[in-house]
Amino acid sequence: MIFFGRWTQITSIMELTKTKISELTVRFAGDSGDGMQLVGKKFSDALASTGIDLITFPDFPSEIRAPEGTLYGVSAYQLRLGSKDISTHGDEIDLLVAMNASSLKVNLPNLKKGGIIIANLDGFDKRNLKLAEYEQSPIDTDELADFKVIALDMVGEARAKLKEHGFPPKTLKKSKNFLALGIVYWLIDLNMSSTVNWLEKKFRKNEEALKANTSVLQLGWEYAEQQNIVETQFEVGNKHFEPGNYRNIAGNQAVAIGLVAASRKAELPLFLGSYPITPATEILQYISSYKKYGVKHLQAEDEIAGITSAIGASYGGYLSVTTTSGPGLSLKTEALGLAVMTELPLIVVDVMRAGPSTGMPTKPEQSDLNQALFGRHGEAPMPVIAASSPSDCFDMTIEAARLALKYMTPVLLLTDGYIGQSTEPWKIPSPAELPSLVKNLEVDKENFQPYMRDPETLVRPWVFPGMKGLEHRIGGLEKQDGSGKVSYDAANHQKMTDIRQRKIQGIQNDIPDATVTGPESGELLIVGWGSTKGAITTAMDRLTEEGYDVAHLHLKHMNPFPKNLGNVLANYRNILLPEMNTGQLKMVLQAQYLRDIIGFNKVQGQPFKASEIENKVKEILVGEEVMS
Amino acid sequence: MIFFGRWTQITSIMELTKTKISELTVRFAGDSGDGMQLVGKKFSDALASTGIDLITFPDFPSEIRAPEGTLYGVSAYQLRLGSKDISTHGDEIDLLVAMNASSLKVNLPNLKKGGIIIANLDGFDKRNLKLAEYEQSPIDTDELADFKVIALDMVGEARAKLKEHGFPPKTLKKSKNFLALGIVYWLIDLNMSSTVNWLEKKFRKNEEALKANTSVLQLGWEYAEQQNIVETQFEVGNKHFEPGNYRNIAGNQAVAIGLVAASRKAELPLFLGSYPITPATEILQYISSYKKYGVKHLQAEDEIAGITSAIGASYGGYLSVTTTSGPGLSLKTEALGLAVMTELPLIVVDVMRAGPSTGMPTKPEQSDLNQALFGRHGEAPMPVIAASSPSDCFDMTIEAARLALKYMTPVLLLTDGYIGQSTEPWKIPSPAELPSLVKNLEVDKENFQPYMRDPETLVRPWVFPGMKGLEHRIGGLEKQDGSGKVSYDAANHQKMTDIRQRKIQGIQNDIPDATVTGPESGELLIVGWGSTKGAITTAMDRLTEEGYDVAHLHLKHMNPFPKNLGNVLANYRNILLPEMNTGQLKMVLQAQYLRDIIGFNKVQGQPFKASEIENKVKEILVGEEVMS
Amino acid sequence: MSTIIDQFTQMDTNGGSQLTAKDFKPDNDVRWCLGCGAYSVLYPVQKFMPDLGVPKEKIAFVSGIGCSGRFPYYMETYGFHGIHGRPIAIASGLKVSRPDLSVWVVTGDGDNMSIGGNHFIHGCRRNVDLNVLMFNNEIYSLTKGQYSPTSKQGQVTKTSPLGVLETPFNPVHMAIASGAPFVARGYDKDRFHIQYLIERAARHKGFSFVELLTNCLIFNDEAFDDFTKKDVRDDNTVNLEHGKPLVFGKEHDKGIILDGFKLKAVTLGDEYSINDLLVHDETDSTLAYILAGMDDDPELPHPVGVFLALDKKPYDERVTDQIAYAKEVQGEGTLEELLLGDDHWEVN
Amino acid sequence: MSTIIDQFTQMDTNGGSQLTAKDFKPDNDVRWCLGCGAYSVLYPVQKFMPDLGVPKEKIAFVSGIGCSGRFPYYMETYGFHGIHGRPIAIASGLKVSRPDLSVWVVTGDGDNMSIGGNHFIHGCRRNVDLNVLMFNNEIYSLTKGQYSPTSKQGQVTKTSPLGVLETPFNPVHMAIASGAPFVARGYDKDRFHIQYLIERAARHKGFSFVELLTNCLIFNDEAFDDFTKKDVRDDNTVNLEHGKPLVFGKEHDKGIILDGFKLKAVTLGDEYSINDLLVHDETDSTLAYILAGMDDDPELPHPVGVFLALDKKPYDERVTDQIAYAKEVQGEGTLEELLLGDDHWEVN
Ligand SMILES: Cc1ncc(C[n+]2csc(CCOP(=O)(O)OP(=O)(O)O)c2C)c(N)n1
Ligand SMILES: Cc1ncc(C[n+]2csc(CCOP(=O)(O)OP(=O)(O)O)c2C)c(N)n1
Ligand code: SF4
Ligand code: SF4
Ligand SMILES: [Mg+2]
Ligand SMILES: [Mg+2]
Repeated sequence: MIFFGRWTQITSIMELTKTKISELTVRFAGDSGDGMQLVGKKFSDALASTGIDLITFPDFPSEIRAPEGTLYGVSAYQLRLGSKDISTHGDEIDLLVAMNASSLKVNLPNLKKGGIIIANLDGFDKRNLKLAEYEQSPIDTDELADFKVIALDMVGEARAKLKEHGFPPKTLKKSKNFLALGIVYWLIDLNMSSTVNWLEKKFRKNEEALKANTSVLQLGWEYAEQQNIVETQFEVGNKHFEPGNYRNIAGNQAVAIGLVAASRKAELPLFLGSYPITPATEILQYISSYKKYGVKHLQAEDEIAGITSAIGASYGGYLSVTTTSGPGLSLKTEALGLAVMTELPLIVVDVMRAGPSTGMPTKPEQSDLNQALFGRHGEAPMPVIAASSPSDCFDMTIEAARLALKYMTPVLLLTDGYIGQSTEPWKIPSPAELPSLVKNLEVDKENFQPYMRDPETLVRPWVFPGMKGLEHRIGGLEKQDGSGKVSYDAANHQKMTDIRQRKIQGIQNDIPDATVTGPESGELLIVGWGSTKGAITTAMDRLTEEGYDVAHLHLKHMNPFPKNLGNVLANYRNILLPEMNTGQLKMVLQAQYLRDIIGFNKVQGQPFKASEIENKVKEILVGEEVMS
Repeated sequence: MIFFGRWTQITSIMELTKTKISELTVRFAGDSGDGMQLVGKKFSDALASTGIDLITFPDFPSEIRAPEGTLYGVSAYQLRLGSKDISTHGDEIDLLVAMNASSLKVNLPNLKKGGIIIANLDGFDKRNLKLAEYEQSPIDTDELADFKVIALDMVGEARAKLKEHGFPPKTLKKSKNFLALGIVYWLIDLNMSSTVNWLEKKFRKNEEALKANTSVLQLGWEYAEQQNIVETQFEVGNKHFEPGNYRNIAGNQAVAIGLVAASRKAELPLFLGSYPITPATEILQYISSYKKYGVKHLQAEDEIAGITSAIGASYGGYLSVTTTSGPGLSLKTEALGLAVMTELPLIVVDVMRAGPSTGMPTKPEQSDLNQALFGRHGEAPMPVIAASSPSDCFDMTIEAARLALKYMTPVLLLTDGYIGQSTEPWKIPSPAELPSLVKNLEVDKENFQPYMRDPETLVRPWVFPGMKGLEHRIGGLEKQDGSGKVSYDAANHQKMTDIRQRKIQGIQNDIPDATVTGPESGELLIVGWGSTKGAITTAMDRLTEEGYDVAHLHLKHMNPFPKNLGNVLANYRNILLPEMNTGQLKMVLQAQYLRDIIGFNKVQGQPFKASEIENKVKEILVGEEVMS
Repeated sequence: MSTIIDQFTQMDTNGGSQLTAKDFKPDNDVRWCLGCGAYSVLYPVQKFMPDLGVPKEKIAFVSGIGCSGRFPYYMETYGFHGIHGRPIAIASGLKVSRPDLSVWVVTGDGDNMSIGGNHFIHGCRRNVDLNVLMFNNEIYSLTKGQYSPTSKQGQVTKTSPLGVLETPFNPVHMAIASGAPFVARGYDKDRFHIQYLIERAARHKGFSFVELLTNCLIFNDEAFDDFTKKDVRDDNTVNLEHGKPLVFGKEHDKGIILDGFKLKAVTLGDEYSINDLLVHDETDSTLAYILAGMDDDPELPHPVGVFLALDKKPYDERVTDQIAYAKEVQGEGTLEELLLGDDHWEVN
Repeated sequence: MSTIIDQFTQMDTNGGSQLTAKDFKPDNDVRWCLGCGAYSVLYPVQKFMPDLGVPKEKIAFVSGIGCSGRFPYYMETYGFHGIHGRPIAIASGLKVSRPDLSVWVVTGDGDNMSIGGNHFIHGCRRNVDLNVLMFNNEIYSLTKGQYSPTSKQGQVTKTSPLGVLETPFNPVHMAIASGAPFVARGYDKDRFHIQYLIERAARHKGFSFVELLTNCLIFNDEAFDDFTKKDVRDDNTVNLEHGKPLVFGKEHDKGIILDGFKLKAVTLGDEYSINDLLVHDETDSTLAYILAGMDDDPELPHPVGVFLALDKKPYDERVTDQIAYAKEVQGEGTLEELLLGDDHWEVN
């Protein structure tokens, strides 16, 4: 019944042995109330801190607390762990924890043949089976014949155990997730101390809860050990991490930290004007907890007040930010034009979700690129950049701040719900390593004009209230070159339009060239942007291993593009562009470089699987479709 | 001093003669309070009703009533008239009425060498000269040596005249514009009766005012005649107009009338939800005066309520509309996504003005095309069409309604401040000639599902409250194919995204092929869209006359494009695309057809001049720059 | 103008009187958390619907985004789940175009008072005949627990870890000041009263605003317990009833008197009798405003019931009237006439 | 944290006391129509500025779009001409980030009460220390004459050829109900009084809302003549003065009394003496609300002056305080600490 796809060594039966694995995909699934997010998070912290690489992917239902046991109420936490570089949360599941029938049903299609199921029998009673639309328990049929099933009544087991300690039974239901976690720990023979430490911290003031939880966790381990649930434990080697400090980080948190870091490096105070919206809300929440860092934030009445208050703070000399997701970005478009016209620094973070309209708020997509590039009335160019992984959100946030401050412009940073909520280990930079950020605060007071410009960068000075003798008026009307006075002059409007465009285009000179992983020319170049990086990288690894002639270019700057981009594209016969949209970047690249690009478009509210990209490449290169 | 550029015949000096002309550009310019818009309008009505073709272009200052005499306070009304097809309001002025020094100064650069100036001396007094920043009166210097100047003290002349009739002097200032008009009438020897009729209607209840105004008008004529101000009157031949009823119409009015016409032809009531904004407000104003036609409108609290109330009315079964300009369109983008998702018919009219941000509200531009095509979060495709002349606004409004109703989709109609406010004679269709409009009201009640679709067009039925037994829920969340229930299913989202896109793309099969004026293949194709049509047409006429190998294709459907567009483009070696933006259509065409296109971009808040296009074409074809 | 709408909607429609609450329940699950205060509005609404006397195809529920926004999915009528903050605007377009419908709005404290604040105040002022049910749980629930414009000053939420800095809106004050002709308030723990308020709102012609205090047990549990729980309710709320004195208390032994324009709670007995008490008048908007102010005074009970019910012609009717007037005075407009305009000429 | 802002703004700044009104006039033309009511606000503001005692580089005027929106161009201070409806939001960001500035908002009845309505009510509630001057001409002027949310019912405008169907907002009611701590009203024909109100608003800490009735002679001429013209003014307005009885009339022979919570106009003489009159109390928001209601009663004069002036800690100060508190309790946060977080580990 057990088939270990990629595992390197299987020892003899009967005796407990260890199987070295380089990668494993684990998914904890259950009801919203089953605490799957918590155990997933604790497990990944434990893994990471012992030097195992990983990517996590929390996957909630859209309901706050959907009725227990329903198919749509399943909440899951997936992670891929390994001893080598992990860049996606995994296509297929190796190990599934299923706390009830619905969670099994929903996740079974993604379970690898031969994978392990840890099932909580308690969640397969009549009611649960009915809600999951099972006629009969799949555990009793041969539906799961292809898998290794470890089924136990977690509540019953825990009850027995806790009774020994004399604990009241009400602590039971709540701790069954830790029993499951204990089993998983045993399966990969991982030290549980980090989780125990955490429990100790959390229940510092509640000894009973502490004991209950730790003993249930312990029980899971023991149960697995004593029942001999599998013949072989997994052994995950450590990845070689460079020396340094690490933490697990999600993209939304990385943005929040990045903002503070940028403000410190720029020696500017930070202001966030924002309105909650899934999946960007967490950034606002993190920032609102940063009071001790001196950060100011305004939870605005709506997205328009979010961005306009940020513009006000930028006018006041703050590093200013607004954060949102699709529908909110739509509402901010008018004000973005104001930021363009007044040439004030502003960071706009869009954590993209599946659209159109309300769409599927909890699901990721890359379909706001058009909006970011073109979604403003009039000619209103601004830099657009995108982050490609949870930790890259930190770097790109600093890049957004760098561009905004240096070029006196709003900058749009695109991330998405996938990297916003996924986590990965991040090598924490020391403050000193971070780049200093340039600001345009020096003015020639004698000849001061609000729209005087640096002849090279075309950037105007940042002059804010309080600066003596430099009083002036700015606003959304077209302004006279230099003086900044209102002007309806035809030639002036042309000039200012050109300047605004050239200023942004000129940023080409200040961003890194596009670089390619893989051969510098050849059959096929995969161009990616944003959160597809993980899947493309994993696919690339496999393809390269298999000897395919493929290269990968991952764009971080979508406006302007790196200067050498056209030349790089010219080096490949085919260009493949996987996007979680219907071809938005494809259109822009085609327009700019007049190259025919093969779009690979997935609009399902789900990240790409590495295998999908792998197969697509093979299809192009071999010219025949390969089954996934 | 007089040089008649294009005039065909000059008769002997000393005796009053007539010069036949085929085209003439007249500009009335003065203070906002000088009534230039009024005389311009009356003059053009008189011209048109006697069978002379024309295009008018009102050109106000942005101030409501700027201080008298200032340069920025000049208000003008320009028109080009002729005995042949007139398609622009004229590049250079042949005849300038200048009521004060500022109006002369501002307009002189556009006056043709040899042109005529009718100057009101009263407006060249010390104060006026100073405000116009003249050291000395230009009438007394040789600054105007290249022109024919007819200078008179209009107030003084009028005073003398009115005294004869015994009128009080306070009527004076207000009627000097009619004196100027009388002179112009004489110059082209045009019957003043239509203006006299209008005065009679207007002053039905005020005999004194009537007499004063008519006699001042008369005075202008007499003055011109008696003073022998020029040796030769102009004679404008009539254009051959097809038989029928005609009126002068501005684009904004044509949209308003078009909406009512569409609603009548669709047998649907009409609802407009709108918020005032220059230069779109007039549509709202016209509609609000159509109560007797049963039209409902809601002047909303903001643009968002404008569009969402229209969506509500569309859900209720009305032909629904919202009208706006750039900043308002930005505010409507979120709700546009809702209309896409709910697949409800909706017309959105954007009368484009110069951006970004508040920009130059009274000036036209074509820079909202990007926004129209791409300015929504998520994948939210919708048809985008554009009107090319004042009267075409009527046709394209009906086209917008046709597409919206037939395809259950929001449709964006782009016009701009130029064609919105310009007028031209329009052959009025009879109601019977207008196309009937298809609606999707028939449903199979037995198998009803809100998102069931016509297998060909992929259109869902329009089912509104009140229809018995068809109760259902719709909204902005992604919906299950067919049932329309909320769905987060991955495959379903892909399917629905594809359907929404294919539905819009399928409109290609239902719009006319792109047709070309001029040779069907060759050196150069000018592609235009929107209000550039007039200038391109005029340029084409001249170029063709001069023997250049040029063709013209004017796009009305920007999404989807006509099916044959790619093929047509392929027939020409060069493609020139003049746009009043930095190259928005160019980008889309390049992306779609991978053709390198020569952009010709004017972002000055001013329409193209025919001569600019003419010269650009020559530059490309001859390879050398031609002076304009 | 009799239109296609009449043709499609006036076929075999009959009254709704034979219907029962069950007819208004669609066959899909309700996806609110078990125990959510929202159920306490849903059930009374479903129960009341048959009494409304309107066939169900003539009823439309329009909502915004939030937990409350799911409401239309739970009603077997026409339903429109709009975008965040805009349900009143959408519903206004619907009702102005279709005065024949019974149009309901379901919104939340965030949806209606934060992002939708402008449509709310203009809705009150414009007075389109809508029935607006605002689920006030003093929190953004769907986005998992940020403070809303009705959250209390000092409240700790996910975006106010050290406490909210703003003072909350008083929704009843806002509605009255903005011109709403009908304003009421109920709370989830008294469904019977909610059903009464819903009926009143439905019967009132014009914009009816009902604030419903609904507990969110996940993100702001027990927000209203101090005055809505069974044991404290009678002492801590006062029910406003038109023409009746303001009595409250478990033993009906307390009341509200008016001292100038100030309210005071008194104990009935020697000093004060029932005749001294303030008598509620639903038609007085100043009084309604004063009464709503009790919320801010810890000495006074929280007012619930119908604050205001003014006779005021709804906007949608005015629109219809103005059209009729125009037709009468100017004559019914024909398309031909409109096309020709005043200044046309003929070419032969 | 002392920031770069301090470094750039605290250089050689001195008080503004030596300045005169002229110092606040920039060298460009004022482009309002001659005779526009807006001048009647501009001049008093320019006049008052030197007395404010704030150096002009520390003063910022933020406006929206409308005729009124041009105001900042006419002040030789910092100025920001924002987008339509958003000046309060922009100014809030400015003031929260820069409490050292004196921040003014200039807006119109359309800008503030139509498209900007949500920011207005939230501005009142949030109580950022702004001075908001709303030019109410009961019309959209810049767009040439459409009705606004303060236009009168029945008013004929370009978009209401048969009369406006809505009832107008009472801006003072809205401000009070939304929580504004300072609310006042003046009119263009009394510039002296306007200057007083501006001074009061400026001195008040927190959100100060001043409604200014400004005549638009082009699109809504004489809108306020029936109570602001010299000859009728005394009889048709009553000036609210804290602690003083409400006397009005050319001969100071009339007054306002309170009957329960109703206001009545009486003639002083045998029946009523000055001692019977209602005495204004700026610190009572219920009273302020009642007084603002006089507008709706044709028997009563229109109230002008300071309706409300409550002591309420502004939001911007609360933000500063909360940050100080967090630093005190949690310690000043370093970037290193933030980067490391709670759960980091080291690899050697
Ligand atoms: C334009 C936009 N902004 C933000 C959101 C995110 N959002 C959805 S519901 C909500 C708040 C809901 O609060 P409330 O109206 O009180 O409803 P509740 O969930 O408490 O019933 C927010 C901020 C959104 N969907 N759309
Ligand atoms: C987003 C947007 N919508 C509409 C407009 C057009 N607009 C400019 S000013 C204005 C109304 C101004 O009215 P009010 O605030 O009363 O100012 P007033 O001109 O009367 O001083 C409108 C509708 C705009 N500039 N921007
Ligand atoms: S989260 Fe709160 S408001 Fe939402 S359904 Fe659950 S209990 Fe109700
Ligand atoms: S139009 Fe009216 S509000 Fe505008 S400047 Fe002129 S008078 Fe003033
Ligand atoms: Mg809520
Ligand atoms: Mg106004």
